Amino acid sequence: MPRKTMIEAIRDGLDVMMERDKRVVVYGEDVGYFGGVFRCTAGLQAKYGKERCFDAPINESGIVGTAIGMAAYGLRPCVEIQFADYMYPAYDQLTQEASRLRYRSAGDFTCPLVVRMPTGGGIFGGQTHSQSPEALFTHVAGLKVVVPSNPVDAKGLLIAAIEDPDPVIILEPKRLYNGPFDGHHDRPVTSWSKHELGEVPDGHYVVPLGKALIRRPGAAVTVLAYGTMVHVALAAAEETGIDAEVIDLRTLVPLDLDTIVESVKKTGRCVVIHEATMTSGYGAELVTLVQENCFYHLEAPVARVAGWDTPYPHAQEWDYFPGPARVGRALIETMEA
Amino acid sequence: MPRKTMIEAIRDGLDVMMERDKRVVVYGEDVGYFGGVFRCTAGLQAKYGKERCFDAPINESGIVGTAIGMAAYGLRPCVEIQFADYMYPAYDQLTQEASRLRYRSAGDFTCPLVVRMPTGGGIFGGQTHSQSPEALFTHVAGLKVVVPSNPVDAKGLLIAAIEDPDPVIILEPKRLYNGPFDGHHDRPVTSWSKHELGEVPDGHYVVPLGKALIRRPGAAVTVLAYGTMVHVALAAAEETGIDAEVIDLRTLVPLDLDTIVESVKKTGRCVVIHEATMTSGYGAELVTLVQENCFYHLEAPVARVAGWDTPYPHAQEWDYFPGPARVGRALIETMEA
Amino acid sequence: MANSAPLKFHVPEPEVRPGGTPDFSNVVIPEAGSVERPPVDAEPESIRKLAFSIIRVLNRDGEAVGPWAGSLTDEELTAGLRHMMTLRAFDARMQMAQRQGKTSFYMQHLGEEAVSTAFRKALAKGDMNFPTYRQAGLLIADGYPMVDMMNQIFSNERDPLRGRQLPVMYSSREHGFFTISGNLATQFVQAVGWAMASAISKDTRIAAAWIGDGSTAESDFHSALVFASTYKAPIILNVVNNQWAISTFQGIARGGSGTFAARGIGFGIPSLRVDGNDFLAVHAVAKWAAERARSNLGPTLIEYVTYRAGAHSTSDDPSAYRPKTESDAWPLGDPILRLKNHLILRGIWSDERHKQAEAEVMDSVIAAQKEAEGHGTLHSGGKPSVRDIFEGLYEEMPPHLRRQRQQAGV
Amino acid sequence: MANSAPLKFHVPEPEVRPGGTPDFSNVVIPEAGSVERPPVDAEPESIRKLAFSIIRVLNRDGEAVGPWAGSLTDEELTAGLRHMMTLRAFDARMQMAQRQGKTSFYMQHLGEEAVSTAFRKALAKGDMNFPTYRQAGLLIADGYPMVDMMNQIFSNERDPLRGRQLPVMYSSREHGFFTISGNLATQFVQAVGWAMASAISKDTRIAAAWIGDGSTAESDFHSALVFASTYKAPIILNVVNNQWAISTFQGIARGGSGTFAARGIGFGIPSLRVDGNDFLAVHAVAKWAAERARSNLGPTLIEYVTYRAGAHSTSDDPSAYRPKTESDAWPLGDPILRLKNHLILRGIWSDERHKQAEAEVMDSVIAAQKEAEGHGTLHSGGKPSVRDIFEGLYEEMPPHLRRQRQQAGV
Ligand SMILES: Cc1ncc(C[n+]2csc(CCOP(=O)(O)OP(=O)(O)O)c2C)c(N)n1
Ligand SMILES: Cc1ncc(C[n+]2csc(CCOP(=O)(O)OP(=O)(O)O)c2C)c(N)n1
Ligand SMILES: [Mg+2]
Ligand SMILES: [Mg+2]
Repeated sequence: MPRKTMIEAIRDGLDVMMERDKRVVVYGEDVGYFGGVFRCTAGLQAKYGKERCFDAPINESGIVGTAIGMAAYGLRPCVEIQFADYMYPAYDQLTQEASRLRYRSAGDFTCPLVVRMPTGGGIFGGQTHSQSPEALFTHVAGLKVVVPSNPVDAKGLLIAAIEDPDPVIILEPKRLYNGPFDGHHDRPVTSWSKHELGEVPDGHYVVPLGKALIRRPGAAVTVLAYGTMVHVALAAAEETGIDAEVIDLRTLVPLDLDTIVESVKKTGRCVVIHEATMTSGYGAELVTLVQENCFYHLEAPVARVAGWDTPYPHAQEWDYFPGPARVGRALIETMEA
Repeated sequence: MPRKTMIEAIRDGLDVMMERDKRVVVYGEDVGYFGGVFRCTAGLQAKYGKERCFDAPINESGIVGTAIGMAAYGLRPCVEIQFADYMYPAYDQLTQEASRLRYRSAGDFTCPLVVRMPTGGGIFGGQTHSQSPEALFTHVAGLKVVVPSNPVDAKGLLIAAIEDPDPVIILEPKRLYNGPFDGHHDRPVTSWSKHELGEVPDGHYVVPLGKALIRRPGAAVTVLAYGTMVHVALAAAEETGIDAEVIDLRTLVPLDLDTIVESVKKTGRCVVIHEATMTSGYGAELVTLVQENCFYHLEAPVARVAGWDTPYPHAQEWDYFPGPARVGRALIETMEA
Repeated sequence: MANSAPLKFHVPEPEVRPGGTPDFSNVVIPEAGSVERPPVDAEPESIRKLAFSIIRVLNRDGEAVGPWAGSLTDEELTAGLRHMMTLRAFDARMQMAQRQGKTSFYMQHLGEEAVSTAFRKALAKGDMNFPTYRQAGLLIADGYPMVDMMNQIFSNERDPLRGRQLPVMYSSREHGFFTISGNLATQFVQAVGWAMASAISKDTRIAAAWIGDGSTAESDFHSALVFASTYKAPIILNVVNNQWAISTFQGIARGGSGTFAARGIGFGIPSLRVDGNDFLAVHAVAKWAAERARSNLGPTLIEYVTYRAGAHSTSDDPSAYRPKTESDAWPLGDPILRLKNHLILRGIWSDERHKQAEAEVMDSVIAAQKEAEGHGTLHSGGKPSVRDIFEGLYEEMPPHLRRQRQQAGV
Repeated sequence: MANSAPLKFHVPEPEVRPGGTPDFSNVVIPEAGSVERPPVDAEPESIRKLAFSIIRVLNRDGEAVGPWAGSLTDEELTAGLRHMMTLRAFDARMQMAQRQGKTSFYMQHLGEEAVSTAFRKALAKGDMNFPTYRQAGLLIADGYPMVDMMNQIFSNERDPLRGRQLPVMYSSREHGFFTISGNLATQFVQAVGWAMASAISKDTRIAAAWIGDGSTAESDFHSALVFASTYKAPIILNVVNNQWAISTFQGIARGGSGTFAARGIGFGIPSLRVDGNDFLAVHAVAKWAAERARSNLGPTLIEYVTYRAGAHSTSDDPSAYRPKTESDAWPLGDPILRLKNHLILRGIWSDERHKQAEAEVMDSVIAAQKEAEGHGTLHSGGKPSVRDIFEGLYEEMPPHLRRQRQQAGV
């Protein structure tokens, strides 16, 4: 099977869907002729024409707003926000419009829309190229929220999202675009071509929304993670020698609660990690659900490891990023608690 | 002492501060000549002139964006967003700009800005006049978030917010504007003139940010609430006969964690309630903090009562609102768990 | 610079406030028939002055004059009159129903009836409007059942929107009426997206976006103009300038530009102002714009100059911010009266027929109301179900909503 | 309507793409000196054509001609030349430093040096700029120490912003330079608020807002125009049209309007276009606008017509989307060369002095760099502290941040 980077896998997913379904249109800032600042749409305009893949003005509200109109018309727009940090001008359209179109019109109009946005830090992008705003979407009724952690999932989840009849936000961890990243920024860069999850099947396949995957079975403690943090969690398990069960959530809404509960009931301990700021992050929801559903099985408080409650600093990036050392410490503390 | 509605108390707070501090300016949609759709700024333009209190175009991003510029200049803008449901166009300015001005400029520029917005349901306002978006602010580093539950706090917190050197969001539960509301929508309306918390001192006083208040001491279970839900919690305690300790958080960020932890360590049980949608609501953060800090004192899972994970429906308002029956059920379940 | 004079802060003010005498002498109103009708493919630069004038067809005597006259037949005109009368009667009854507690909220069209009813007739079946809350005339002129509108207003068991939406926030794909949002201006740019989609699909259907004068200040108004201009979207961008937002007059949104149509000029979009109380002028200009859109000539911006004679909504009392009699002083008159007079002059209408039509219209509104009330009103009778809170948010209900529905006991 | 022709979707395209021959024949360039200079209190309506022309002072022979000439003394002009040369040398060194890994990122000004350096000289002490990332000339022309700029770029122990900000996102209240945001356009409306505050305070200081051609598409551009127009804010609204956003040419943002200055017309804001590569023209127009602002005449919009000769940033490679030689074909020439030739013609400069100045400038940049590198670069030497992550977010550190700082072990 061919090995692909996450960028290539996403491009392939778009290609497959544009080929199969004339209603799929792709646009965003620098997305058309140039193929996107991360190259996720390279070649699509040449292949499908300017009507199916084109450049948009720098106006995120306009990009999402027009996409909502297109979705209501009957197309299947899949738009790109250049960085998740720039989705805020579109936040009104995403959370107040896309999310409620079906509901408020009682199904008279629907909004099969996909919004992709590179997310997370680790590239010295500073305060405005590093954010992880997933919790700002998970709180909003009517949206689905997806965070892939590898090429094969990225393609399969993207296809599932495009085929989904409702609006889906895909947060793509940009630090994973070219290779798995476990937080060891001072070690040589690894690439997806050396990783089994870089094996991306050709053609159409789906990774269903709402299904988590156990990346590493274990008996001692459950780790809930998504995106880049899945790789950090695996590294921390390895390095601490703790037999952690690492669950890659893949979809945050709808959440695969069954897989989580089953695991925590088994291990009796749980650590939740994400890169976003701690307070009111999605981790709080996960901790809450775990303690609601597994209270009598818990042998230690559910621990959280997350970004500090500050903006993402430029120079102190690696002191901000919740890397394997911080996660490892939480694992040890949770085991010792 | 004079009794005031919450509207009168807020107006009084603005008046006191405009009188004391020339830098305080007040504006927003319909805020100037007319005095605000909820009348919170009535009379201020006549008293202080159009330069200190004026009408703004219908552009929330512009209102907050210009206010940031004014704050950076050295004024103390206190702006109104007509309904919290309409803050989304300003979300970028609030969360990406106001919140980070001091930090990113290392104190070269600061943003002493107050944004007031009526929040919550209970007035048959439907999806777009009922929202409680506090969790969308608590997740953002650099903001402070305040939710008053009565006139005396509303004035004192407002004055504290205006005097604060950093940006503060005040979510004013509109259902409390004219009287305490315990969720019994089918009973006669009560007014602040019959309530001791309607006793609002004249002149300048401060209710400090970051300090919770125990509204009802109790030994059986701790209830964490804010805004309208404080009154609902008190009613539920009364009606179930459960000796609940009801804590009015007043400020969500910074949070008075000490008061919470002390109470839960005493009661061993905790119920968290809010009107906002459940998933990723601020309740999740509260539950998480309680289980992090009081794990070994907990005798039952921390329960959450919240709005359903749907838009706020118009006709089914009272089936959506987490009223005393639902809160009471959670209290009983938590006691029996 | 230390010696320069101090700066001054400027806040625009309306000519008069409560207590003053209404004064519209600043509103320059060109003679009916005096404004040119350029070809639909005229260069935008060559017709900039249309953004600063007012296209009018009906003159003071009730005659239809000038190059914009003649777009409607006798039958269409009498139908148009009836639609306006229906809308006014509908408003009156619903306004009263709100006061009686049968619904929580209502918004009327008093004085603005011509805009949406005449506009609808310039569109074709399949075209899509993205309305605000003040274009119910689009539905009435397209034959959408009044009883369904009322069912929505009463949030009753037959409410097509199942109680979820604020009253008057209708939706009807079939009648080319996009689901109304409570958030101002958001739909204006969505309309452009719909139009882009139609062009991408090599369809022939066009879109129409709607916004109020006050709401043009919102950012999405700009987004719409940017996207419409760049992609030459087949769309009509409608600004209904009824002089007031809620308590703020149009000067707060408009600033120094003179008109709202002027906003389009900066985008190279042909921009016209029209007498919004002149049924014939509204229709003629809308038709011109629709032809442009359908001929791949791109967007047109139209400012309808009209006056909100009633309160902003049932939550509003305009006497607090404008003279009570300002509406009577409005120089463009009443749209129903003006069309009625024209039809009489044309010899196809009379005072008697008008009275009779008024009675018929009121009867049909009352009959519809009776039927709707049979299905319930907000606080009594048939209701949408509690299940409707949880259903229809997603096509398929996710597990967490199923759990919550269960908790709610339904 | 079923018989109407299918709609077509239009996407604007630049004249040429990589592989093609650069072509600017569509750029209409008026003769230097040919555009009128209206009085500062001219009615906006009377000067609309200034939004569609280009004000120029330096002609092909290097002479300063026409009504906009003469706003600068000999000393100011030679100082201006030196500022532009400094900015170019600074850019060259920092660009190289980035390639050497001493910083993560850099953005240069190549070809646009005149805009910010000339503009700064039209303002007074105390006025406030709200710049984007491409106006470092404001700092250089105001004498902000280069070494502090470099300390910021290197995120070293002397970084005035303590490592928190992306390189080039300077801040200096003292030098009238507002903290730069990574989010486009947000600062444009903040600038209007600052100007409103100055007017409210009866101050004499004015504000200047900055935005790129691509970013005018953002909503906050509109918000700024609305508020500036309504409150007649004392502000200069600057649009730097350097022909490109990242890979998208200005036609994607501009649509059918012809120019970006045209956007101001719809708001009744006097709007001018100026040759952005003409130091004298930039200064003269900026001075005109500053006088308007300071005299309570309200906002002015200025479009600077220039060309981004370099890459968008160090993360960008323009050869992927435009011909490599396009920059050479740019008809408005190089701003440094043009001012140099004018000064020579004026008899106050020579090729020798220029060479010497080049050497001096480069020396001073290198000296500054040496000093800055002594305080560290991104990955080596002195660094801001980890405590700086937690400090300075709020004036007083709240308990949860104190706990986190403790967890971080600092
Ligand atoms: C984003 C947003 N901000 C504020 C409001 C509150 N609001 C509702 S209607 C209205 C006035 C709108 O005026 P205009 O656009 O002139 O429309 P009109 O009511 O006159 O038809 C306001 C401020 C809202 N619904 N949405
Ligand atoms: C809100 C937002 N959207 C997108 C970006 C990414 N971005 C950074 S610069 C840029 C292009 C800006 O072009 P222009 O305004 O013409 O300025 P120039 O770089 O040419 O000076 C883009 C799209 C951003 N920083 N912020
Ligand atoms: Mg209006
Ligand atoms: Mg540019």
